[in-house]
Amino acid sequence: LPADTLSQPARFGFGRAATEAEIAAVDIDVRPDGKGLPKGEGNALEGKAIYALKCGGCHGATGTEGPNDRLVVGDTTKGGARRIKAIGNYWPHATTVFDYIRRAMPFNQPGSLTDREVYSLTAFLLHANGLWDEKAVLNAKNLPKIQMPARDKFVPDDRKDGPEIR
Amino acid sequence: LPADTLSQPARFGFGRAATEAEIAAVDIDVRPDGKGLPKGEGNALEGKAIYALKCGGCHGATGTEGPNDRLVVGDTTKGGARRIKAIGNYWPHATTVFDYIRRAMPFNQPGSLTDREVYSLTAFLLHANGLWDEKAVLNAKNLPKIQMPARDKFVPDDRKDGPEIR
Amino acid sequence: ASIVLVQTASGKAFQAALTASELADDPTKIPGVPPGVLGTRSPFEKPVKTPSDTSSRTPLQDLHGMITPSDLHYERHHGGVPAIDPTKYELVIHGMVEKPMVFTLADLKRFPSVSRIAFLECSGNYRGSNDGKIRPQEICGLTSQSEWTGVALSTIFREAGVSPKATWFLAEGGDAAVMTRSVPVHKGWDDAIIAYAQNGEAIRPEQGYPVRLFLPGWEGNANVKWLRRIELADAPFMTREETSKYTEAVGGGKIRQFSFTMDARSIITYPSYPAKVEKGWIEIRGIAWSGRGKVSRVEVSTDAGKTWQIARLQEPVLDKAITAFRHLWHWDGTPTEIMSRTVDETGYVQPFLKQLLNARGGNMGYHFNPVTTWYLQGDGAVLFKA
Amino acid sequence: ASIVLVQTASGKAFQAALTASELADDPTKIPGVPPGVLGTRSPFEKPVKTPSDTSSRTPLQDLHGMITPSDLHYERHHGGVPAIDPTKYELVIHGMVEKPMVFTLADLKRFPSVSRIAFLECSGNYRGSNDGKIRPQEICGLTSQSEWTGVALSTIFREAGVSPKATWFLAEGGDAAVMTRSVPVHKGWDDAIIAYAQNGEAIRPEQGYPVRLFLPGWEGNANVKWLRRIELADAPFMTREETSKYTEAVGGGKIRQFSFTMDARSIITYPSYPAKVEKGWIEIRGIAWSGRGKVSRVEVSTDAGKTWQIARLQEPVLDKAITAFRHLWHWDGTPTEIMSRTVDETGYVQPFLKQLLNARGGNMGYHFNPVTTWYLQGDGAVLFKA
Ligand code: HEC
Ligand code: HEC
Ligand SMILES: [Ca+2]
Ligand SMILES: [Ca+2]
Ligand SMILES: [Ca+2]
Ligand SMILES: [Ca+2]
Ligand SMILES: [Ca+2]
Ligand SMILES: [Ca+2]
Ligand SMILES: [Co+2]
Ligand SMILES: [Co+2]
Repeated sequence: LPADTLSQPARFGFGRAATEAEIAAVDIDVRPDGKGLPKGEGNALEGKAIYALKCGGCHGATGTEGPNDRLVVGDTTKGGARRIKAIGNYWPHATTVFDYIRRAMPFNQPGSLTDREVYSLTAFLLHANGLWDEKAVLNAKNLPKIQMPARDKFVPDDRKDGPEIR
Repeated sequence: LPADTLSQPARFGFGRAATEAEIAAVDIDVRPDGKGLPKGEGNALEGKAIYALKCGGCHGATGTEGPNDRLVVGDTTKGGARRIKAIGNYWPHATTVFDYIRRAMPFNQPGSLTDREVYSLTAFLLHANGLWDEKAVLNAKNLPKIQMPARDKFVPDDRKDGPEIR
Repeated sequence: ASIVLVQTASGKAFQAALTASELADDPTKIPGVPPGVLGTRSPFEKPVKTPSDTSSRTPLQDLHGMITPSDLHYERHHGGVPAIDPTKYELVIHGMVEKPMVFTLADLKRFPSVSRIAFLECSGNYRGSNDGKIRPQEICGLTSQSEWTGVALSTIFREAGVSPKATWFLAEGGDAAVMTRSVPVHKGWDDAIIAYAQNGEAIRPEQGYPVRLFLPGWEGNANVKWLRRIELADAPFMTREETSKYTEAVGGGKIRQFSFTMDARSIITYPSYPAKVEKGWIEIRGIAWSGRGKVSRVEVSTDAGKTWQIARLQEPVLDKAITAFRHLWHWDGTPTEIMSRTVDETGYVQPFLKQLLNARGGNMGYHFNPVTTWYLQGDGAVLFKA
Repeated sequence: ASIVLVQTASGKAFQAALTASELADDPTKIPGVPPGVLGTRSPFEKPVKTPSDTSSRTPLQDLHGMITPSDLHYERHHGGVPAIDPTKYELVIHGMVEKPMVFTLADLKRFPSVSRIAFLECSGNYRGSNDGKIRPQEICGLTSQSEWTGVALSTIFREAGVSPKATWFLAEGGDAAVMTRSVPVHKGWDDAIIAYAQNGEAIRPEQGYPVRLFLPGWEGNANVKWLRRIELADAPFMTREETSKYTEAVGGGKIRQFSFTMDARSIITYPSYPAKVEKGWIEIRGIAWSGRGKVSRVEVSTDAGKTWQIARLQEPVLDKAITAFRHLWHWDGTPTEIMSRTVDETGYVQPFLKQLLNARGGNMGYHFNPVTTWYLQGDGAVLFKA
C-alpha cells in the first residue's frame, strides 16, 4: 500500500467556513415542501400582465403556441396530445414552477424578476393550467399544497444491472 | 479470441506496386559502402568556393566559427576541445557528409545543390578536416573508402533491461 | 511526394525560379514553420461539431481511438456558456453538513486529486432518419470522452462533514440557467469528482470551466457544469430538469425519474454514412460504452443480425469509458446490413429499437440506446437503416 | 459567486442598469455564448510551450493527468514543420522487400488499425540551472503523451513482404531536413506504428501530419515525422542523426550509438518552481515513465533522499506510458528537499545525476534522466536543486 493512504487526515483544512450571508446569496432553490420560498405573494391577474410583457413572445399568447416550450396544456383534443408536456399535465410539483422561473426566466434576462413577479407568474401559469383561482393570492404557504395532476405519474428508476431491458 | 484474428489475410491488397522511377525519385540516401552515391565527382577547390558562397555565413569562414554547427575540428589546443564534435573527430563515415549535405543543406535552400556541388563540398570539408587532398577528385568509388578518425569510437548500445545504470 | 534535384548553382535563384504550386509540391525544398507556443491543426483537416441552439455534436465518424479532442467535445447547455473569472470562482457546500464551507479554485486544487478517462453522454442522445442520410454525429454525437482530473467529491464531503442522514444533494451551476440537479449522496461517496481539468489542461468553458461535477457513467445533465453550490438534503429537490425534462414515459402512463445510469451502447463509425467503401477487406470500426462499468464484449453482425461475431476491443478497456472496437471483414459486394451491440460487465445487452419500444410502452425519449444498423449498398454507399 | 435579486420591473431596464463589471460578476444573469462548431480555451488559461529555434517544450507543471493536449505536445524538428497536402501524400516502402509498394493516406487507413496511449520523448531532454529558477518545462519538457492511432508497421511489412534477411530499415521524412533514421527491423515486427491520428484526430502538423513513425518507448528523433519512405536493408545507414547527433560519449573515448530506449524517469511537477506552497498537507504530484515497459513503482523522498515512500500511481498504468503519481505529505515548514524516482517493471531504478556521470565517464548528453531534486524553502518557495 502506498504510504500516504495511511496518513490521510480526517480534514485537510483547505477552504473556509461559509457565512450565513454567503449561503443566503446563492441558496435560491425551492423544494417541494416549500422550503426556500421567499416572503411575499402574487396573483394570476398581475401575472397575466407580466406574462404578456415578458413571456408571451417566446411561449405564445396563451402559453401553448411557442415557439419555445409549451407551458399550458390547453386543448388536448387535437392530435399530438400525447406529446404535450406542460405544467398542468407533466409537472409533479408546483414549487418547481416558482424555482425555475426565478432562476432561469425570462431566458434573455434570467434572474431579473422580483419575487412578487415570480409569484404572480407562477399563479398565472397554474391558473392557465386550471390549477389555481385567478384571483387567489399565491404565497409560500399555499403554493406547496397545490395538487399537481402529474404527481402520481412519476416513478423512480427501476433499471438494474444485468440483461433486462427497461 | 475475436473472430477476425482467424481470418487475417496474408495480404490485404491495399496500396499498389511502386515503379522503379517512383522509387528512384525518393531513394536519395547514401550508405557507408557507397550505395546510393550518384555518378559524377567534385573536388575541394571547387567546394571551397561554393562553401564561401553558400555555407560560410552559417558555419563560419573556416567551418569552426559558427554560428551554426562546427564542421571542422580546427585548433583543439584551446579550451573546450572535449566538446568539439566535428566531421574530423566525430563522424564515423564519410558517406554521411555527402548524404546529409545533399538532403538538408544549405539550411535555407535544402535540396538545391547539384551532385557535383555536393561532391565538391564534401571534398572541401574532408580536406578542411585533414582527411582529403585539396586537389584529388572525389567520386562514388573513393568516398566510401576514406578512413574516418572517429570510426572506432562508436559502440552499439549496451544498456539492458534491469537495474544497471549505463 | 517526390524530390527533384534541380541543377542550379544558386540557392536563392533556385527558390525564386519555382512557382508557388511547385513549392507546395515538394516540402523537402522549403524550410518549414519553426516551433511555436501552440500547435496547430492542419488546414486540410476541419473536424467540426454541428451546433444547434442548445447543443453541438461530436463528429464521431471522423475520430480515432477513445479520446475526444477537447474542442470537439459535445456541448449541451441550457443558458449558454458563461464567462467565469477563476480568481472569483467559489464553490459553496451547505445544508446537511457539520460545517458549511466555501472553496476557491486554488483550495480545490490543493486536495488529493484523481484522474480518470470516462465518457460523458447526454441522455437525449438519439436521432433517426427516414432517408438514411445521417451520420454517427447526428445519431449519437452527444457523447465524448476525456481524461478528467479533480478532487473526489467524497473528499469534499468529509471536509464539510456531510451528515450520515443526507441522502441527496443539489448541484447548482453558475450559468444563466443556474442549472440544478438532485443527485443521490451515495454517488458522491462512490466515484463522483469535482473536476477542474480535462485532457491534461483546465476544463474548457463549454464543459464547465473552471469546475464541473463529474458523475462517471451518469447522464450528462446531472454532471452540472460551472458548479457553484452543493446543498445536502434528505430528499431530492425536484428541479425542472429532473421533472419536466430528463424523465421518460415508460408506458402505463408512468414517467421514469432519476434515471441516471447510461445504458450500454455502441455504434459502428466506419463504415457509416457518408463513407463509401470498396469490395474486399474492411475493418469495421466503432465505439462502445456502458454507464454500468466496463464493456465486456462487442458483437458485430455483417448479415443483418443473423449471426454475430466478437470484435476486438482496444486495450485498455476502462470502467465507464468509451472503448474502441474493430472487426475485420471481407465484403464480397453483396448488399447487406451491418450492426454492433455492446454487452457490458453486468450482462446488459444493447437492445434493438423494437425491444426498447416494447419495454417502454411504445415511447421514445431519453435513454434511447438502440442498435444502429447500417445498410451497405452494392455500390459501397452506406445508409442509416434503424 | 453571488447572486443579487435586483428589484426592477423590466428585464431590459435591468440589464442596461448594470455596469459591465457588475455583469461580469454574475454570469447567472446574462445568457452565455451559444454552442459552437469548435470549443475554446478559457481566456483566463494560457498554457504555452516555450519555443527555441529547433524545439518547443510542454508546460508539464501546468498539466494534470496523463494526456497532453495536442497543441501543447512538445516539438523538435530539424527543418521546420512542412505543409503537406494529404491527397498528395504517399508512403514508399522498398529495398529488401518482395514487392516495393506505394500507399496513399487512404490506403493506410484501410488496414487494421491500432491505438495506444504512449509517451514520446526527445533523448536530449535534460537541462539544469544554477540559480534554481527553472521549471519542469525547461528541465524535461521535451516529453508529452498522446493516444496514437495507425496501422501496425508489421502489417505493412507483411503487405510488402519484408525479407527475413532485412535487419534494419531507413525511415525518411518529407520535411526540409528529409530526416532519416535507421531502425532495427525487429521493432517493426514488435510494436511500431505508422500513425495517422493523435488524441482522436488527425496527427497535428508539428507531430508529423499526415503520417509519422511511432516507436513506443524509443527516442523521439527515431519516430520519424512526415514519413515518406521506408527502405529495408541488412545494415544501418549511418545517417547524420545517428552518428553526429543522438549519440553520447560514455567514457573511455567511446560513443554510444543506436541508443533507442528511453530510460525510466520521473519528475515532481507539483510543488515545483515557480509554485509557492503553504505549510500543512501537500499532495506531491508528478509524472513517471519508462521506455522499457510499465512503471512499477514511484518512490518519493521528502527528506533529501534519506527515506523513500511509495507514491500512489494513477490507473491505468500503461506500457511505455506516462503515469501520474501522487504522494500526500504533511509539511511542517522546515526547509527540505523533495524528489522522486521511478522503478520500472524491469527493475531499472532512475539514477541520481552523480550515478549517471559515473556510468558515463563524466559525460552528459543524450539519455540523461537523473532524479530531479526540488529545494523547498522555509517561505514555501520551490527551487531546482539538481
Ligand atoms: C427569449 C425567449 C424566452 C422568454 C422571453 C421566456 N422564455 Fe421561458 N423558456 C424559453 C426557453 C428557450 C425555454 C427552454 C429552456 C431550456 O430548456 O433550457 C423556456 C422554458 C420555460 C419554462 C419551462 C418549460 C418546461 O416545459 O420545462 C418555463 C416554466 C418558462 N420558460 C417560463 C417563462 C416565463 C414565466 C417567462 C417570462 C417571465 C419566460 N419563460 C420568458 C424561452 C423564453
Ligand atoms: C542558413 C544557415 C545555414 C546555411 C546557409 C548552411 N547551413 Fe549547414 N547547418 C545549419 C544548421 C542550423 C545545421 C544544424 C541542423 C540540425 O541540427 O538539424 C547545419 C548542419 C550542417 C551539417 C551537420 C553538422 C553536424 O555536426 O552534424 C553540415 C555537414 C552542414 N550543415 C553543411 C553545410 C554546407 C555544406 C552548407 C552549404 C552548402 C551549409 N551547411 C549551409 C545551418 C546552415
Ligand atoms: Ca436550499
Ligand atoms: Ca413543457
Ligand atoms: Ca439566471
Ligand atoms: Ca537507398
Ligand atoms: Ca558538429
Ligand atoms: Ca531537403
Ligand atoms: Co435520465
Ligand atoms: Co539515443
